[in-house]
Amino acid sequence: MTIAASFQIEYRQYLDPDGNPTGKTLPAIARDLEQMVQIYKLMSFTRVFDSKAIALQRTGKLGTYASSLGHEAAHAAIGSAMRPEDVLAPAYREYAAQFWRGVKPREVLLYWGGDERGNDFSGPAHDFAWCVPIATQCLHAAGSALAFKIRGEKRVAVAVVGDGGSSKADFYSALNSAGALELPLVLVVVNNQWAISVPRSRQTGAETLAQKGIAGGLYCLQVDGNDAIACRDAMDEALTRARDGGGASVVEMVTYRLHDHTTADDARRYRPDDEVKEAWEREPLGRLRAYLTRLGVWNEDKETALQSECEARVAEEVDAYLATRSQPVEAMFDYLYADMPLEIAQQRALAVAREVNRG
Amino acid sequence: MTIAASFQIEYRQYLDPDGNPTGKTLPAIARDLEQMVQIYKLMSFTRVFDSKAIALQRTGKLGTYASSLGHEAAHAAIGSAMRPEDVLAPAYREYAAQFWRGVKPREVLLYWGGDERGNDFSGPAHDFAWCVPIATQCLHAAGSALAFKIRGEKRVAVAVVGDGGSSKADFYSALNSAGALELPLVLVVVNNQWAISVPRSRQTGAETLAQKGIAGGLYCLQVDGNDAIACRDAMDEALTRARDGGGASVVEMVTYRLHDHTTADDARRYRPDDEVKEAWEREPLGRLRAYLTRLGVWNEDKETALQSECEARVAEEVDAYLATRSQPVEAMFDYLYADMPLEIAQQRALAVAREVNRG
Amino acid sequence: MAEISLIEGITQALAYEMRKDQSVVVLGEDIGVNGGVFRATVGLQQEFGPWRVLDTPLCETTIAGLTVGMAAQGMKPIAEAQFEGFIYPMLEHLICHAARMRHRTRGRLSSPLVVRAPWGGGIRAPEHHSEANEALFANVPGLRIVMPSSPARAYGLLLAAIRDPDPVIYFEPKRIYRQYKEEVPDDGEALPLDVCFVLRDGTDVTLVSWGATVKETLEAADALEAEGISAEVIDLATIRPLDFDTIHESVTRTGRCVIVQEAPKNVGVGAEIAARLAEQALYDLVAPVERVTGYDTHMPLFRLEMKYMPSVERIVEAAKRTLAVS
Amino acid sequence: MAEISLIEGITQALAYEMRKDQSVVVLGEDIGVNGGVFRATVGLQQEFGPWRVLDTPLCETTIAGLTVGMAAQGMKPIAEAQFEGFIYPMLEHLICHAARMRHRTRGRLSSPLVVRAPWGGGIRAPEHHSEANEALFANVPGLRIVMPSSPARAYGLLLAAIRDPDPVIYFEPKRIYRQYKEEVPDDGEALPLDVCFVLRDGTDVTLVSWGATVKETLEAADALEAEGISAEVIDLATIRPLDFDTIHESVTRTGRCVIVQEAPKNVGVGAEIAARLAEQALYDLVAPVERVTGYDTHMPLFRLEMKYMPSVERIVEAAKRTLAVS
Ligand SMILES: Cc1ncc(C[n+]2csc(CCOP(=O)(O)OP(=O)(O)O)c2C)c(N)n1
Ligand SMILES: Cc1ncc(C[n+]2csc(CCOP(=O)(O)OP(=O)(O)O)c2C)c(N)n1
Ligand SMILES: [Mg+2]
Ligand SMILES: [Mg+2]
Repeated sequence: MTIAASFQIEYRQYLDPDGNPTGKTLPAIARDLEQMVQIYKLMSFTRVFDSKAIALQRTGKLGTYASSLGHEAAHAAIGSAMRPEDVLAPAYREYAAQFWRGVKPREVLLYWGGDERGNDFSGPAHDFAWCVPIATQCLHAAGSALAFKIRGEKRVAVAVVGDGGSSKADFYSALNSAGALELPLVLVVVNNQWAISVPRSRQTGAETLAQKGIAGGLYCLQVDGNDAIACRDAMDEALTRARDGGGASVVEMVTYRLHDHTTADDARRYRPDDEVKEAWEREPLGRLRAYLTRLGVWNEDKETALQSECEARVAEEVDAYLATRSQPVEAMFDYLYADMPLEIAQQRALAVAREVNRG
Repeated sequence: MTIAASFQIEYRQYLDPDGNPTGKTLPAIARDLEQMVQIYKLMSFTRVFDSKAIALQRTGKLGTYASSLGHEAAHAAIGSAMRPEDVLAPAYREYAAQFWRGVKPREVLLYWGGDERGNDFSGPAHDFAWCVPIATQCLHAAGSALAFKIRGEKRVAVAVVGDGGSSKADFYSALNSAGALELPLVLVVVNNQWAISVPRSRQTGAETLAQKGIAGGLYCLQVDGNDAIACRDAMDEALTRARDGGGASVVEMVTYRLHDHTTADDARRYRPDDEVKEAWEREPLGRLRAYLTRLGVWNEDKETALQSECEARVAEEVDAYLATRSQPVEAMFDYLYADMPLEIAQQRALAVAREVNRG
Repeated sequence: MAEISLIEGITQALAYEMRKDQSVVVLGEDIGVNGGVFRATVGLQQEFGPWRVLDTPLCETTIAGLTVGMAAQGMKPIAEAQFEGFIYPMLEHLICHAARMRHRTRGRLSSPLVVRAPWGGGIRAPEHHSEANEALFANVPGLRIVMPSSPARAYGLLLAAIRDPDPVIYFEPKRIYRQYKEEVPDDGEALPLDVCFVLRDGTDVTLVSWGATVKETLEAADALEAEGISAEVIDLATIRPLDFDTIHESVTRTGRCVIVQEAPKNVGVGAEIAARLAEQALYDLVAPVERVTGYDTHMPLFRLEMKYMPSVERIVEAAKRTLAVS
Repeated sequence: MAEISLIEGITQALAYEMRKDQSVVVLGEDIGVNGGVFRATVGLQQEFGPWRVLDTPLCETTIAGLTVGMAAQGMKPIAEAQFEGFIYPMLEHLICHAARMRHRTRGRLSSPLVVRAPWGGGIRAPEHHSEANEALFANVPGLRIVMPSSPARAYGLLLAAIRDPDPVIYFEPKRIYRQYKEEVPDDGEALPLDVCFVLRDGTDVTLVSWGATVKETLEAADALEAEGISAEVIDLATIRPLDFDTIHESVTRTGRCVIVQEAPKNVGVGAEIAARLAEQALYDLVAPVERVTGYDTHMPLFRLEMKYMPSVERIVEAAKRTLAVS
């Protein structure tokens, strides 16, 4: 039998669910304890923010909200590994990655609170907005990577997509073009096992989502998405590879969506409680905390202090959000075109007049 | 290093360019000499038809035409391996496959001659029409396979797509869903190295096109697309697998487009003559003829007889085509809906009246 | 007989036809165990099993392509686009194939399929969940486009859509999914796909709408009546083919027409109605035609969405403008 | 100065702007070494290299998505859809992203891109190579839609489209790519994207068209003149935003309007023009508005295609019908 090509997909994990190293060697980043503590703090903050956002929605103060519960390691790794000049093309729940890059929690709330200004956020001005049409962000990242390549910039574009999103044509289109054009791109598949009510097993017959990259000749890697060290290590590797002209990667981070899909969803309809309970045993925060505690850089006092600090900062952000007045009616028109066409100006005037009349 | 998954892509070839077996064993089909002669005759007929169609276009008697020169082994293998009840979803140049299934050459001419009736062809009534929007036929085949699965029918759907087409979202969507739903589907990628002017190397970073199937957990196989035996053997395997509930396959047939993309194209603009000359040395007809001659079932007399028979049959088909009168103007309207809406009936009446007035 | 809402009318029609016709299958995202994000397919998978109520991978191109393929092989697939804002990847298959299959093959193959899509704004949903994009399909030959505005019409028009041998895009005005309930006998009676419904007779002005704004249009008619103005209200219901005769006949009597459309104005469906009036009813028109529509900008995120849409007030004003002319 | 054809006007504009502005890149299928299947990009790859004139993998979703991504990062990409019939997989990116990027981010990001697409029938091409589908985009806020009908307008409007900071869909009437040549100075002068062009003054009837049928419309005006009828001819040129004022002003004088459109009639761009006349010019209209359009069926394969399209004869008849009324 003649073999035309062969492939292997590596699975990477450094910490077991109890925070113990699974092997003898750890990557350098695991020993950068300052950085790891930063990552842990970000993860903790995000979780506090998340539960507050859900509470706001439940009390009618926020629209539909997509929780990031359980994804904190994956998202923090993505954010912390990237450089400011890199471009992030998020889906809609990668808050930890965005917070690291400078997006304010109040901006996240503003967006889910029904106000476009949430997308005019304080993160890098070149980062993409939240992207609701599933997986389309993958091609925007690829296009950004193409721009970097044409201009000779040493920047990398990163797109984050879900297990469900990895079925969508755009994901495949992105990996196909990234391979063909050798783009500085990282496609991160955050596989949280569910796409609303559809389980991972229903999305594809492939054993791993990482192997989809083989279709485009990309570098492929699967990691434990609840292991912040493995996630970060994979990101470091994929980013360096891309930055140094080594091409694009698909990194699959295997984690679990611990909350409903969004606040508009009720996951009890379609998934067993047992599965969720079991998944809680692999969740990322406790694992990293155990690791840091064992190394002596974390303890209960620090934890208590961190929790109150997070609560306070979240409260401040929520206040700022709640204090933000809605945009006036003309905001519908003002950013439609750089140069407003006459007929839009006329409709704008009418809409404004209607508001005035209404008093 | 933990390995999550590993894969190999087999390359299959039985005959070398001179028609000599490349290994010790040949598949059973290679010994079914009656069948192999049939296949050879079909390939020869198709080549005669092809050059006549090009001539018709050059003399203004046909519209743009897509030649199948060089693809005969691949196409004949596809057609001869399928059962009548299977469904073929072709692209636009798989004439040999269609001829085997009953489509008449005059119908091919009618289609490229600008008449819809070409698609109401004599092949199996369930076969799909020629498909111009690249790769969309892959999903129609997948949908057919899904229908078979739901109805519990032991039928297989086959889509044929090009190397260029294997970049299109629809190809990936088809393999993704075929894997997820375990569909009785065969996706044949006829890799003829060119998509109009864009070379295979520009379409993807993947080493083989077969490996794209890994993305969906499909069975993948690459064969010499100029070796009729390898093509047929691969089709037999993939069809049996699908029919027996073993799921979908991607079969890449590596061949070469010996003519321009279509008669509207001029390949000299973008590809070197040398490459074409070299490709002629691997072309499929001579190879199979040499094999059959060596086994004593073919000779020069038979060849001469075959050639005149093909010429005569093609001439008959061309005459029938040229004798076909155009459809009347109302043909534009008559198949738009099963139940013609009033406003369409009104426009139809107007169009007919205009013709009558014109005399 | 229990009273049901518009969305229950949809569920009832799906179940009815699936019981009657084995070839009817439903496919889409989250329509199985979950019963659809709006609960339109609730209970169907339990009754008809996972292969007739099929959760697909997350890809609208896939859903559309599979649907076309199944339909060509004799099934009657009903695909769900989870929201109208996610229908775009379906367009190549719907326009190039569904709409052309019969025409292309002179009737050898066809596309007896339905695409259902929750449609329009007003439920405080996130971005891309509130579009009114029916105009996208309206210039495409070979399609039928339908939008119900009551439980009974939801039931009867969906049955007709499923039974129709050609492709039908069936938009569901999600804002009024649960607006009110009415008795809808589950008798399998379809409604015609080529007529408008006159919801209210009137003599002074003709109001035409479709989908969710039929609600505001009827309210406007009430408000006008309170001021002594008699408005006729027509629900377009089938957008393509357009039953212009019913509208024309009404305008012959009223001499005035206000078209109410949630979608942006420019080259919307309302433009076609106004255009036909300009072509065929010029001498019947006493006053300029009025279009009350969404603005020619994007449906804003939800804080401003109600300011985007045609309001009762705007409809009443427009109607009065037509009456100020004599 | 050499005379150039419409398609050469396009090539000239591309080359001009690529020389001037490093951020302009061209991408699509077969546009590199091959210079495009219609030769619109001929010579560009030689001059600007393979990364500024980029052959993409064969996938329109990819082309559109890459284009949106590049544009957001400060490039000015010009994507080619090889034929208008292959533009559908681009729609999700164009409608959900290109058209909304600025609006969504309050101007932080934008979409200064152009999609060029050869458009329309009449060249005896295979299936899907002859569509007139401009209406598909016309209801979408945030886009500009342009269609030239002469070499000079092809050049000037394409320059404007490239320079415009927002997304522009630029349709190229392929039937008249090489209809005639004229002198077009390569001076980098753009034409405005918000006005119609009055190609011929007249007093009796206003004829409005865009794209390839501007040819038949002008011929019809000649034929009418021979019968003593003075027709004003307006080339819409920019389909969105629509310069209705120019049309309105003309109809104020002529009282009659014939709209000539290659696309199917129902909810086409012509419907919007007729609708605005019904709204804003009712009292100026002496005769019913006429639309001379493609039929509401698919462009047939080429044997019948010329019977599908608006002919000079049909335009003349329609104009005369408007004049039969007084
Ligand atoms: C094109 C498109 N189709 C459907 C939806 C509706 N939708 C929103 S999220 C979602 C599931 C996404 O699952 P996954 O990609 O796994 O990401 P996750 O939400 O689990 O992070 C769906 C179907 C959408 N937003 N866009
Ligand atoms: C969606 C779409 N985009 C573009 C085209 C124009 N086109 C026709 S054939 C072709 C190249 C196809 O190449 P490949 O898939 O390798 O098939 P081959 O013609 O080589 O058999 C292109 C770009 C098309 N028909 N459909
Ligand atoms: Mg998921
Ligand atoms: Mg090819």
